[in-house]
Amino acid sequence: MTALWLLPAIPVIISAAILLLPERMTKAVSLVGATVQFLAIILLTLCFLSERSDGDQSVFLFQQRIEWFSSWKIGLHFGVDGISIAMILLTAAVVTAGILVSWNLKQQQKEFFILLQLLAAGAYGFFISLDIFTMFCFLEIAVIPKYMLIGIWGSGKKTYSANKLALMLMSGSALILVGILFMYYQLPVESRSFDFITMAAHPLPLNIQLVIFPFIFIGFGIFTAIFPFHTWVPDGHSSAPTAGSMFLAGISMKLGGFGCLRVATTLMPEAAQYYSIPIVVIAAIAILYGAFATMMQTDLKYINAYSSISHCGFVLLGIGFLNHSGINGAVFQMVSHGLMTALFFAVIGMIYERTHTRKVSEMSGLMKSVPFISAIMFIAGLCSLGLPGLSGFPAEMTVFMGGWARSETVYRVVTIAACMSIVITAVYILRAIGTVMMGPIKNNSFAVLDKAAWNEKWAALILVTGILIMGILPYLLYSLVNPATGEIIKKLSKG
Amino acid sequence: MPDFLLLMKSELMITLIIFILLIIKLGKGLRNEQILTLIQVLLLVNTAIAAIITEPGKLFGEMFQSNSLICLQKTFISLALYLVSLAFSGWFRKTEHLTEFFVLMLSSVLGMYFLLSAGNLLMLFLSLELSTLPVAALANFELEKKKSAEAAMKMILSSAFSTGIMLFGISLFYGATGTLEFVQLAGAVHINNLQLMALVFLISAFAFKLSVVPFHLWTADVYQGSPTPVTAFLSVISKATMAFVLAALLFKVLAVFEPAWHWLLVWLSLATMLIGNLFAIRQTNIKRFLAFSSIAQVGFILAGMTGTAVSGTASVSFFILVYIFSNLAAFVVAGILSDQFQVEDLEGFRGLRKKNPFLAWMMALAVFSLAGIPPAAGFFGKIFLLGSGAYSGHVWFILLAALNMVVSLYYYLKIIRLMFMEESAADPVIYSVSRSEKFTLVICASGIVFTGVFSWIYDYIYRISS
Amino acid sequence: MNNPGLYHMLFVSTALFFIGVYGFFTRRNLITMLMSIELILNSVCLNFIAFNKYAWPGKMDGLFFTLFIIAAAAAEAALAIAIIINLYRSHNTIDVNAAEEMKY
Amino acid sequence: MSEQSYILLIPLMPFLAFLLLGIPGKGAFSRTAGYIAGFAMLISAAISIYTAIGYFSDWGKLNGVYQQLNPVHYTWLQFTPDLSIDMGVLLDPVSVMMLVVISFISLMVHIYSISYMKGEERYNIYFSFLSLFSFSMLALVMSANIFQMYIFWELVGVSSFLLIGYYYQKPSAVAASKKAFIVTRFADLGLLIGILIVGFQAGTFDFRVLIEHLGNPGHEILTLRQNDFSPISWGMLLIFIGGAGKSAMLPLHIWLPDAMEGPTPVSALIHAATMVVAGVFLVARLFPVYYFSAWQVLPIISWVGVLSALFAAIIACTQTDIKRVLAYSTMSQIGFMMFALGVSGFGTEGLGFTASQFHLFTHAFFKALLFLCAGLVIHHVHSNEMRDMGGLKKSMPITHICFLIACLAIAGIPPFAGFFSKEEILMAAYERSKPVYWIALFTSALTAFYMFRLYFRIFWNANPHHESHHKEGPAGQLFTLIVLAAGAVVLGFIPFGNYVSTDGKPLSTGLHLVFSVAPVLLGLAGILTAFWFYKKQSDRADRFASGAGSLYQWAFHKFYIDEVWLFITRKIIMKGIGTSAAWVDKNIVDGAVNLSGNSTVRFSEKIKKIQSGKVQLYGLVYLVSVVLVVLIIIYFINRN
Repeated sequence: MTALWLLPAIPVIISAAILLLPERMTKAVSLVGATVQFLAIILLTLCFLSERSDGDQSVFLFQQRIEWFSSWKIGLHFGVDGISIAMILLTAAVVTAGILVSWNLKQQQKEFFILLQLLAAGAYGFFISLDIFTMFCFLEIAVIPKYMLIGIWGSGKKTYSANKLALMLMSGSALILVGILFMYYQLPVESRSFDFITMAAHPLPLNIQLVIFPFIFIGFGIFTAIFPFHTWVPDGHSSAPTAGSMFLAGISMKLGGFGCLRVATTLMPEAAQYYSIPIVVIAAIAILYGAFATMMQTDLKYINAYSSISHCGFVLLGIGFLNHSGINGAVFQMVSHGLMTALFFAVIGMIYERTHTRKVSEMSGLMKSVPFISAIMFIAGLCSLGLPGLSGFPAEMTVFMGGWARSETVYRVVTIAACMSIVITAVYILRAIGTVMMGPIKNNSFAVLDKAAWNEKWAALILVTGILIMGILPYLLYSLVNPATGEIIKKLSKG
Repeated sequence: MPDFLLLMKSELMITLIIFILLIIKLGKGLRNEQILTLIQVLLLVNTAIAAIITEPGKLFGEMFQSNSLICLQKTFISLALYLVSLAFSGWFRKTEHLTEFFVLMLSSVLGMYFLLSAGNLLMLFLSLELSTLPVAALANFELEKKKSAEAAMKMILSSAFSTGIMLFGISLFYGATGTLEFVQLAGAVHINNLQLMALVFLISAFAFKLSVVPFHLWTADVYQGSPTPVTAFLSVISKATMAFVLAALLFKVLAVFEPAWHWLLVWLSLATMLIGNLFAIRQTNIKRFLAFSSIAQVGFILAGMTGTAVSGTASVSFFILVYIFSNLAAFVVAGILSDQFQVEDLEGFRGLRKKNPFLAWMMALAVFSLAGIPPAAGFFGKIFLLGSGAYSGHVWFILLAALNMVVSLYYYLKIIRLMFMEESAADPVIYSVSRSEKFTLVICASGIVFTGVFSWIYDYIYRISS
Repeated sequence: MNNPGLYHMLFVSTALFFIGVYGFFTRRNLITMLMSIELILNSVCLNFIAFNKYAWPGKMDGLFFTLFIIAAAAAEAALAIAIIINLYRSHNTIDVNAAEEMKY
Repeated sequence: MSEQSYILLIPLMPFLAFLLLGIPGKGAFSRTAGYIAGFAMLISAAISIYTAIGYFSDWGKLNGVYQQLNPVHYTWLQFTPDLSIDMGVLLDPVSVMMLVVISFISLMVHIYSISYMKGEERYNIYFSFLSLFSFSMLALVMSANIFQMYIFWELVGVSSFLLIGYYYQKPSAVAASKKAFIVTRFADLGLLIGILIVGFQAGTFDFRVLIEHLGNPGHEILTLRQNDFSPISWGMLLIFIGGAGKSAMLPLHIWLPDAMEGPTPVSALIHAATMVVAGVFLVARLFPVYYFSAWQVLPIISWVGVLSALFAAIIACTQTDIKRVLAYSTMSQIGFMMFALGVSGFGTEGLGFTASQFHLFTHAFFKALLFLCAGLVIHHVHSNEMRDMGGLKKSMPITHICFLIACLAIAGIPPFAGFFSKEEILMAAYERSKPVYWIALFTSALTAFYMFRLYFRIFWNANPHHESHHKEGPAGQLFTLIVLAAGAVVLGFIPFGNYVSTDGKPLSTGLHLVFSVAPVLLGLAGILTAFWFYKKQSDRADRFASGAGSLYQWAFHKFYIDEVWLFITRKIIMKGIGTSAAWVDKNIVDGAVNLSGNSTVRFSEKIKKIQSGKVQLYGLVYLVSVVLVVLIIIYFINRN
């Protein structure tokens, strides 16, 4: 089972197929492709679990290294641990849902779906790469499709948002680039390589770590909307097309968190310890600040975008705690937020298609005209405010646990501050949902809207299933992620 | 077969082509199309010849030298030349002095070949002149255009001036060491005030040709004024040559002065990126735009040269290859626009996606490669340049360079935005693309895509440059 | 101090160089500018000859170099003149300030 | 898994009903939904009664002490090696008693609703929500792990939200549901943090271990009782705040009166009998911990409880919406239970504990009864307002009788159920804290007064409308009334202390007739006053009210606490923090980003003059820079 390279390859093949086949087959091809991918990944997960249960204790399974730029010791080195498995599962779900949601897209289908596939390819490659250069390459591959998606198929001040997004993300990757180049040159000459394993084998001296860590952490942090570099999020999410927002919030914000975890924290544990307090403080600020800012938003997409800032704060918070349940919580939160926010954006898209507005104040009583969609939106909302039984709850609780497990006062204070956000979240979610779905129908044109179509139902179903599984049986994800976290913790405690 | 035939194969081939063209000119029987086809075939052959049999050797004492790296670089240039001859066929067909044009261009290329193989300061000077002067004539090729004349004037005067400065430097070196041969020179020079001065004088000429800030001022005007093929020639081929030669000079001949020119390069490269970007941001004329963007690119080339000899040479050569494809593609699209609608303005790109998707996507690919976005090869080129530069361990330097990549992205995205995200007010006219242009674009595109992904290309360059 | 030495030569050539540079910067007439460039080249020639005679009497490189410079200068001048004439056709003047249409 | 695992069926049945009725969406089972849910409830009620019998008589006892059994248990989510959320079942007298109460009342409410909600468009949705609530409430009381309890605590909250907002097109209902959810959520924040603190102090979330560690003096975690607030005390205080939120104690009670926007059966079930007593249950569940490790919190609990009781009673005297009156009376009664816990001792002095649980038990019945009767009345006159009512005792005799019984019960008139429980509470208060006792006594008098005010104004004096020909409500509803009324009559005679006590050992709760004279007399006095005021149309009440003056006004406006909260949320949090955060984000953070871009562009505009277009200047720049470079290089090279 060393065919990991297929993961990024399949989307490329799909897009090639889309390119060659006539336009009317585009959707079918991409949907079939995505489904195949999804199934393949589920299969992969099963293989992974069976390998583990057979007692294979190596950190990364199914490793495979293809020499790429031998003069730089760059290789296409793939391998998965529990965290990457979780991430690619999330990606597969979101991709499939996204394709389903954008089913009745009219203009420039070919390009749209090819870009979606490229984005997916970037994400898959990023999550499974064990070579930092390759990782970085995939990370950047995923950026420009977002720009195009927003700019071409977006709405509102799309070009401004697209530009902002591309430039801020690219600044992030510029920082990352500087970081990894200097990490490379810190290795002893004979073993200079971008390979993750090699780098992990030669830990950097502390003073070097202290210099490089901020570059890489902030760089990846920008991708996951670290405060104050989050302003690409609201504009980008809100002017993107539905599938675009789903990918953006569901997948690409996770790239950042994953990178912070895999590259920054794992390769520079001492520096992580050193910077832990600033990280958690910034994260807590992002959580509260994002939540408060959300309360004032009037556009559904803006509401969700700002709440994403708040929720991704939990990811950084968990990472900053640097202990077992903190990092578990971060991963949980990544998965949970990915599913939840993708679902939310999907629903917003469905509503927008029918009402042609996203202003909360202009909608009311939609529960009567579109019960299914409203129910789904309800689930998404409840998940986002961390209701038990849905995915948000275990994630946030695990993060809090991690925070409380650190006995220093700072961490306790930060944790309490983060806890406060659950109330604020409840406030804005209920305001949004209450206004949009409940109450009398003010605008008569919303009295009769056409019901959810099959593709929308399926898209919602996929994501809701994910949310429920994670919410009701969190120990599945736990058993998947925990060993990988253990490895990271080992490094941290060694450092 | 005497080895001078082998070592000088490219030069001889070019000379041969020049003579063929002259003869054709005498018997004026052929139409432009036929001549053009002939030239294209010949240039293709030339490229092939440049690629094969690449063993090292020297001629005329130390005057002329060749090795596999130099042959490779000549191959790049020949390839670029061939692509140019293909790309602008529309323009070539219209011009009435086709043969003269190519005679001039080829003689300039001849000069470049000798420049690459030069083993002696005298040789260096002569070939530099030979490569420069015809281009000035080319810049003036559209006689009826005022701008063309102005461009030519600016070019000839400033390049003559720079030649003067360089010669002064050479004379100082001669005075200090008494030799002109690279090999002996490399041994004889050592750091003192006089020779530092000579060094700067000498380098400044190449900085000028390479349009390094602050010696870049002629670039934009000349690019804008000259006919598009000439601009492409200048910005792709001549720039490539100069980069190669500068790298060779610094790493082989003037290695002694490394402590001096290392910092010089660092600062010059920063200045070049910054100024190039800042000026490119607000350009509206596509040629000026490309001029400044290529200046910014040169900044990255210099950054690559601050590394070790091997990685520096390798990354520079690789980047040049990528740069040839990307920049040429951009120029081809620009040429098609200016050719068919006389729009030299960025506005010409507005709504290009609707008018002609093929062109739009080709341009997008080129732009992404120039901006250094994977999987386009430009990404790898830039990263390797910075990687080579990072060797010397100035974090701030690489950081600023990387941030400059972001700034450059800003104006490259401007083109993308115009092409894809904005509707043209005028009713969409369909741009027609001739077969040879399509062919060129496809070659460039595949070059852009595959040069990076196929790692053996870089690895090969790396191997032969060590 | 009766017969001139290397330094006199270098002094003259340097002076010549800067005169040329000055001319290049101040003259408005393209032809004159061209001539000043010739001055620069000549100063370089003078340098070479001087170095050759005083510093490295054994070798002939300097002299050859000088010859080549003269030849190249001639070619350059010819080309420049041609361009200037063409400029005159289009602009009806050979004042350098007339030809600064392209800027910024 | 032990032989008691059939207990899982108790919450499972309503859950299945919820799925079955909920998933098909609006309109399915439009006729049968009520019967399906009711049947599920019937089963779980039967099982829980069976369990109770079994527990109290057979396997629950181990040499005379009721055990805390943990038949089902597995790990749901691991945090740290010793901290985890477990899913399990914990059986002890309190939870068994709660099981019976909840499942039984819920069954009654289901039966009542079958006819009451007939013809609703979202009939099946109503029942699915009801089942969801029953499921989460049952699971809550069975929880073996404090975090598990928190989970179902939240679920209860959301199902209450759903049910309050059942008439989702009524703006007031929507507002009420949101208010209820957010206020309780705010309290839950305290609960969560408290759980974190206590859990980490005790090193576990499991109730049994928790009580084992913090709930007996012998354990090493307990340092000797220090007089200052230990972390545990803080944690337990926060947990109590969580409970106070759900149980509508001061000042977190504001959601309860509004919650009456929901359908009346829902009010009966959730906001009278079961959910609102969750707070009492929580405190009772953790009582040993409070008593031994956080004894500083107990006075706070008792004072909050008794003040809420008094406060609510005063307001209840002035309200005119009958459901609101009932809501405030609920709050007042829960206050009784709370302070009973607060004043309770442990072991043989654990009278307060027993009393409060006893009162919880009885109160569930007669309060549900009151609400259900009110439901019938409201259907009858199509209004919640007292002024639209009156003289109904002829047109609906059975309702009248049941309502009277309930009123007598709640007023603490022997031999009705309320008498016994309230008696014990007062006794416990009397033994341990006199001021509390006096306030409580006064409050019970008030209770009698306002309940009978309600009674007389509904059923006596003249009917404002022409005599309506309505007959009694449908049989099903009357049946439930009668059953509950029977409960309200007889349940008081249960020797409760034998079953429920702090330490599982039987507790003798003798009845001191001497002691019970005062409360009963006061109760009768209250009734008579009400009779004098309200038996027939008169302005006595109004004259008295105007006499009371501003106190009456304050009470009528619920002491303006709603307004205070409104000010805090709207003005301070929303306008203050929220707006400023949004502003900062828009103008400062985002502004900085845009500024960086614009300034670059503007700078590039500034420097364009460099490219002057004059070839001579180009040359000049060239030469100058060459010279400069030379000088700089020479300088640096020679320096080192």
